Amino acid sequence: QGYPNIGRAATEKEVAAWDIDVRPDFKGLPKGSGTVAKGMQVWEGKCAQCHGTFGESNEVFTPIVGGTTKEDIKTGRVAALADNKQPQRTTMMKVATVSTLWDYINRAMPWTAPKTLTTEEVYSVTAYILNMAEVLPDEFTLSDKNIAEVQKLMPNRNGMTQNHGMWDVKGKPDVKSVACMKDCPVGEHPRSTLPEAARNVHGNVAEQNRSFGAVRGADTSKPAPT
Amino acid sequence: QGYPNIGRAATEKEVAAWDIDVRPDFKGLPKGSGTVAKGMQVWEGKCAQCHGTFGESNEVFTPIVGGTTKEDIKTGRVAALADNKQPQRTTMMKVATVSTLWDYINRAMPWTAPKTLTTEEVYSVTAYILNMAEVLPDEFTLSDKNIAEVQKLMPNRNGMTQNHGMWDVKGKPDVKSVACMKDCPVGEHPRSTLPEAARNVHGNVAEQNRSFGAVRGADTSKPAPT
Amino acid sequence: LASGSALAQAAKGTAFEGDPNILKLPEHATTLGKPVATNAYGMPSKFETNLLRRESPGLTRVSAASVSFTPLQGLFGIITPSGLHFERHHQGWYDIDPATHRFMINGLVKNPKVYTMDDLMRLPSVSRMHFIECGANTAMEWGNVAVPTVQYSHGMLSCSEFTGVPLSVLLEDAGYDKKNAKFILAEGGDGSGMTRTISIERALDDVIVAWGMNGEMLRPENGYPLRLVVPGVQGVSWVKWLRRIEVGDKPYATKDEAIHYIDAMPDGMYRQYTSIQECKSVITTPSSGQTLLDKGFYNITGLAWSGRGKVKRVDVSVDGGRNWRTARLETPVLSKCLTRFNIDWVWDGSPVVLQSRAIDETGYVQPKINELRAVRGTKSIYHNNAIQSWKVAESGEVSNVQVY
Amino acid sequence: LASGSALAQAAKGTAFEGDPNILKLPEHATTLGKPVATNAYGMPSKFETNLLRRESPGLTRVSAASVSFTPLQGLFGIITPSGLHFERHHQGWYDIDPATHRFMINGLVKNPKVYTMDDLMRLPSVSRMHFIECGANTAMEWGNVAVPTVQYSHGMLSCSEFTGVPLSVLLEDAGYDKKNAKFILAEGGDGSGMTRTISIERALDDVIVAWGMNGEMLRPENGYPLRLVVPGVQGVSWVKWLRRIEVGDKPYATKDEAIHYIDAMPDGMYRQYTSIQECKSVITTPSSGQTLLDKGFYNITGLAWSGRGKVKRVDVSVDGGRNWRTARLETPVLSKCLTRFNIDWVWDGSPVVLQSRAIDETGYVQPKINELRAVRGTKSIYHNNAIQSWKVAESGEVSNVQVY
Ligand code: HEC
Ligand code: HEC
Ligand SMILES: [Ca+2]
Ligand SMILES: [Ca+2]
Ligand SMILES: [Ca+2]
Ligand SMILES: [Ca+2]
Ligand SMILES: [Ca+2]
Ligand SMILES: [Ca+2]
Ligand SMILES: [Co+2]
Ligand SMILES: [Co+2]
Repeated sequence: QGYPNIGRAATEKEVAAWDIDVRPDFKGLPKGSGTVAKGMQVWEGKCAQCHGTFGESNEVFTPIVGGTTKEDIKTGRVAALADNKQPQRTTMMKVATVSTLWDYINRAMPWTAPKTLTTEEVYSVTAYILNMAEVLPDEFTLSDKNIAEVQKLMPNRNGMTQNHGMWDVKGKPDVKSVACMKDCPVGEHPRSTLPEAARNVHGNVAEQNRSFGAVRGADTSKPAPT
Repeated sequence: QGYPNIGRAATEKEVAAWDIDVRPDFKGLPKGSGTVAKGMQVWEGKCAQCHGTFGESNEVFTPIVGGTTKEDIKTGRVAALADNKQPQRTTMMKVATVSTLWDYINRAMPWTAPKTLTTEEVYSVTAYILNMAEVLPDEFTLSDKNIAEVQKLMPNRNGMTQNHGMWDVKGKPDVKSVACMKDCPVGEHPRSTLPEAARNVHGNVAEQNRSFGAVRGADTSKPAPT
Repeated sequence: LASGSALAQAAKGTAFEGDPNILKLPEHATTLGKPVATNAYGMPSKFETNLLRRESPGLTRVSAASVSFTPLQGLFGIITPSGLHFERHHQGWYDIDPATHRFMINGLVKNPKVYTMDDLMRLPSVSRMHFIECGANTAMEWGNVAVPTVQYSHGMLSCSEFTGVPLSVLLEDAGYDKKNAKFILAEGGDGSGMTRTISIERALDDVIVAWGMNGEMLRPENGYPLRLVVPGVQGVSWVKWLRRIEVGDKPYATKDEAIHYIDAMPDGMYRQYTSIQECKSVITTPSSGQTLLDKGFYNITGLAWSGRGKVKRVDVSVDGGRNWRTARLETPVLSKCLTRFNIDWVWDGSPVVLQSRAIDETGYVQPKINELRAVRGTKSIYHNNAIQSWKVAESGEVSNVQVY
Repeated sequence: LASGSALAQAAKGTAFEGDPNILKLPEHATTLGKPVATNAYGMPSKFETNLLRRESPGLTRVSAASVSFTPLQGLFGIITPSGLHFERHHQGWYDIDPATHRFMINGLVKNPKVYTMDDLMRLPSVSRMHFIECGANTAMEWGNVAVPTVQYSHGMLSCSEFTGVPLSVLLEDAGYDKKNAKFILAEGGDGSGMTRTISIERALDDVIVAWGMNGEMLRPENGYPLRLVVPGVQGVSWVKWLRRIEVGDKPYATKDEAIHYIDAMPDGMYRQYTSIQECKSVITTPSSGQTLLDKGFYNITGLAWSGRGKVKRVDVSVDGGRNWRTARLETPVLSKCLTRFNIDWVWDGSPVVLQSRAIDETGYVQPKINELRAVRGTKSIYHNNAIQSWKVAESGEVSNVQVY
């Protein structure tokens, strides 16, 4: 053996305790089920205080539900992502894979007590989120048996592409610039400048630079000198 | 000019305030003088508490005076440096250049109030140190006029060599080893090992290593395991 | 202003005899200072307290799922002081006891294994310098100018020397399935159990299971005692408090690669698994929020980097992109590591716009923001590697602008 | 012992079901951690408090003219965390206000000049990684073995990325006398007014007037706000709290080059101006005072460096110098900089002696202690760059020995 006396075999129980990930093809998904009704209980008891009763809150994080339509469920593309008519991009607008929700809720939610939900609670509350998003009916029971069917209803299931050059270190960049050195074409005036309101919103920049050296921090508690 | 608006001319007064170094050829030595008698006053008032009445103390630093002979003053080589019969190597045994003493006392002594001595005090106390070392007689007045003569009496004035390869980055090394790779000749047993008394004298080494990782710190509060 | 240039100072008085800071010796020249080991673990000078990592108000809703930015405006060279390394946590940070920390490999391996920190730190280790940049660095600037300083525009960027065992060594040790392994999943031990998919090619190339950062152990905020180092790839993949690697044959589409860290395209599609941080640079001094006190000579300095390898060249413009000169690169120039550039400049007091543009060893040229937008639109959020413009006003004050 | 290897752990119980640290999820996996910027300037983990810089009792009489040593036994890579950089002060240290600090050039120059920190930091700057080693490092081992750990035997050694203006730029700016300039004197602003002679060749080569260290300003203990960086030359020449450079035509024979930092030869002569730190290496793990918990695989790791350029090769012996294998060198390998080496080793549980031997690009081979003594005797104090031997006992405890 290459490295004598280093490490040991993991036991089955150990792997079971930590190997909790669930893939888009549902590898890793534990058997079980949960109803929308039970999901509502879980949501209102353990989730709503942060995410809002309808998953709409942006107090603690961006909204989970909203912005998807019946039409999206058919096409598998959330139209609002192209027309930008929604003020925010909710979780349900973006997420393409139901496994992602299941896996994440199971591993990380509720935020202050992650990994404390039962398998049934995770099934239930996932179902409830999809119910709030009008993907699943009120009477639905989500289970390892039917989750692949539910995947086919995800509003943005066709909204992901892996066709780009940023996965492989040798991938082909999409933006190709040229290093002009002399008399390069440039607009005469800045196209955008720092809004006056943003000047001091991070605190006084004078206190975020040394009081000696090549430069000083600008006193942003006052307007920019003219 | 290369770097517009950077730095400015130093004024004469500024250079005078900071350019205090004194070289072996006495460039930089201010005019002035001081007697052995005055030097004794300075020594006993400002130096003896750390260095001892006769410059012999090793409470705060190694002794300043001791280990030189009349014969050394003649040869300019301190014999004890070769025969190693002195328990310690005092300042006077090592120092070859009287400028070194003058410069250092002037810039750095007394330790807790450096650069506070007058020029006369520096001349005097330098003379007194040389007097304690039996280089100068009791009645001597050391001055910028006669210091070059005093240099000729320094016990170790011929004790320095600059004939070595460690000044120049391209200098020739004095020790030349060869990188043997296989079956190299080596003594069978360690020629020296850590004395038991040294084991715990830096504190318990267990507390000076991490309590995890590839190794642990040895508990040196107990004898080495056998 | 307290000090200013020596020239300005001298000009103050007529018949200038000299600077009192020279003529009158300072206290530290005439007294005894403090002993060694006064601070057994040392800290910066008390005059350095303006350089701190800071949050951007309004960026996120809660500080335990947020970012603190590195104060690039005051840093030198390429090494980020560990105390100022940017932070990005999704469920807060912990100071984990290394004696209890475990690392597991499972999935498509012959021998699923568990390692303690003792085990890992006995394995063959490497030390390498790499930058880490959050995929969302400079996100706030995809549309218009939004933030006042380079700390907030580019400060999700740090660079350290990392030490650990190559992941390839561990994958070999566990006997990974050479035929079927296509991806790995890296998983954190924190509440978020941060999970990211990485290609097996990356995993076997230069990924490190690291415990060391800048000579000492990782800082708690950066994943103590164990994190993944994925050179060239966005920071979210550098899973902190690393507890597990799973070898698999399909990607995992975890929350932070299926809902976030996906790049919104103008047609409404999202690009998923956009990992590589493309070539980018920024001038750190002078930069927005700083003020030049005087005309005359300045050293323009900044950082350049590429997730695809080494920086080959950095050009700097002091006229808003019309004309460019090539800057000096400090050594070492390392792959997937920050490179510091410097270039001379004499400011004549007129308003100017400063820009830097990096080119990496693949020949890729850092684009202008309009070139990026032409392909990716304005909603992308992630991977804004556009040329940054800083405008120097006549007053000497520098501000954030977009010029192209 | 708290943790131990996973293997040892599993062996403990029969019918081992698993490690409770895995089976029972730890608190940090099931709760919310701390927010970002909890520490706006971060510190090491609370589990890292054993790694501190420490004095060696009895080395000096007073702590303000003493040394604190870097804990090399626990460090990784080549960058020394600035908080653990070794200290050597002759008259204590101060935290000097940079607004009041001045730098002067005088002597054989056309224009004696004064610069503020503002001035200096506007000049063309460079960033470079270099080691600094005290000329007295390993001094206590010239005769017999004396100290219990590598912290005390080799810990007057650190390595950082330094940023500043090349001294050559300043010498040109002041118009130094190209015909007569042979030496410079560097002078500190502290009580000791530390002064050292440097050749004009070194001064014009790679010496830096530095303010930056590892990305931030120098730490107060290391000369904040300004120190000289003299690559390859012993630490005492890297004058801290630098206030002045004088250009001259003769050496200065200052106290720390005429009474100390002179090398005692067997014939009673002293070698003066022995500046260059010759090629040296040391194994940092496993090293004296450490204990191996178990047989099996280990990564032997250590540091190599040379004041004359790059490290070319490091060999390691696990049989007290009889047979040697060549170690892997981590990148970057830089001139006058630490180089980290690593090599595989399987310990069979029998007593062995570990050694490392570095060779630099000039072909110079790090000598054995008896080879050094054959030329320089046993009183030299300075510049002990001998091969270091660590004995691993059957108990696993490692101790400091001399073997040749
Ligand atoms: C104490 C506040 C809190 C509670 C309670 C809470 N969450 Fe969250 N939730 C958050 C925060 C904050 C995030 C974002 C975490 C991050 O940045 O990675 C989040 C993220 C999520 C996400 C991912 C959203 C996205 O777009 O990334 C889902 C889904 C979610 N929560 C579901 C739930 C469910 C289901 C529950 C209850 C079982 C729950 N949350 C309870 C605060 C909370
Ligand atoms: C408070 C203690 C103290 C006082 C008072 C003091 N010294 Fe010192 N002296 C020291 C210490 C400590 C050193 C070593 C400093 C160092 O490590 O660089 C030293 C070094 C010296 C040296 C150099 C010795 C050598 O071998 O390097 C000379 C010469 C000297 N002192 C002379 C004097 C004179 C003359 C005075 C009085 C005018 C004086 N000292 C007052 C503590 C003191
Ligand atoms: Ca073991
Ligand atoms: Ca799995
Ligand atoms: Ca000026
Ligand atoms: Ca002079
Ligand atoms: Ca967030
Ligand atoms: Ca001393
Ligand atoms: Co990120
Ligand atoms: Co020293």
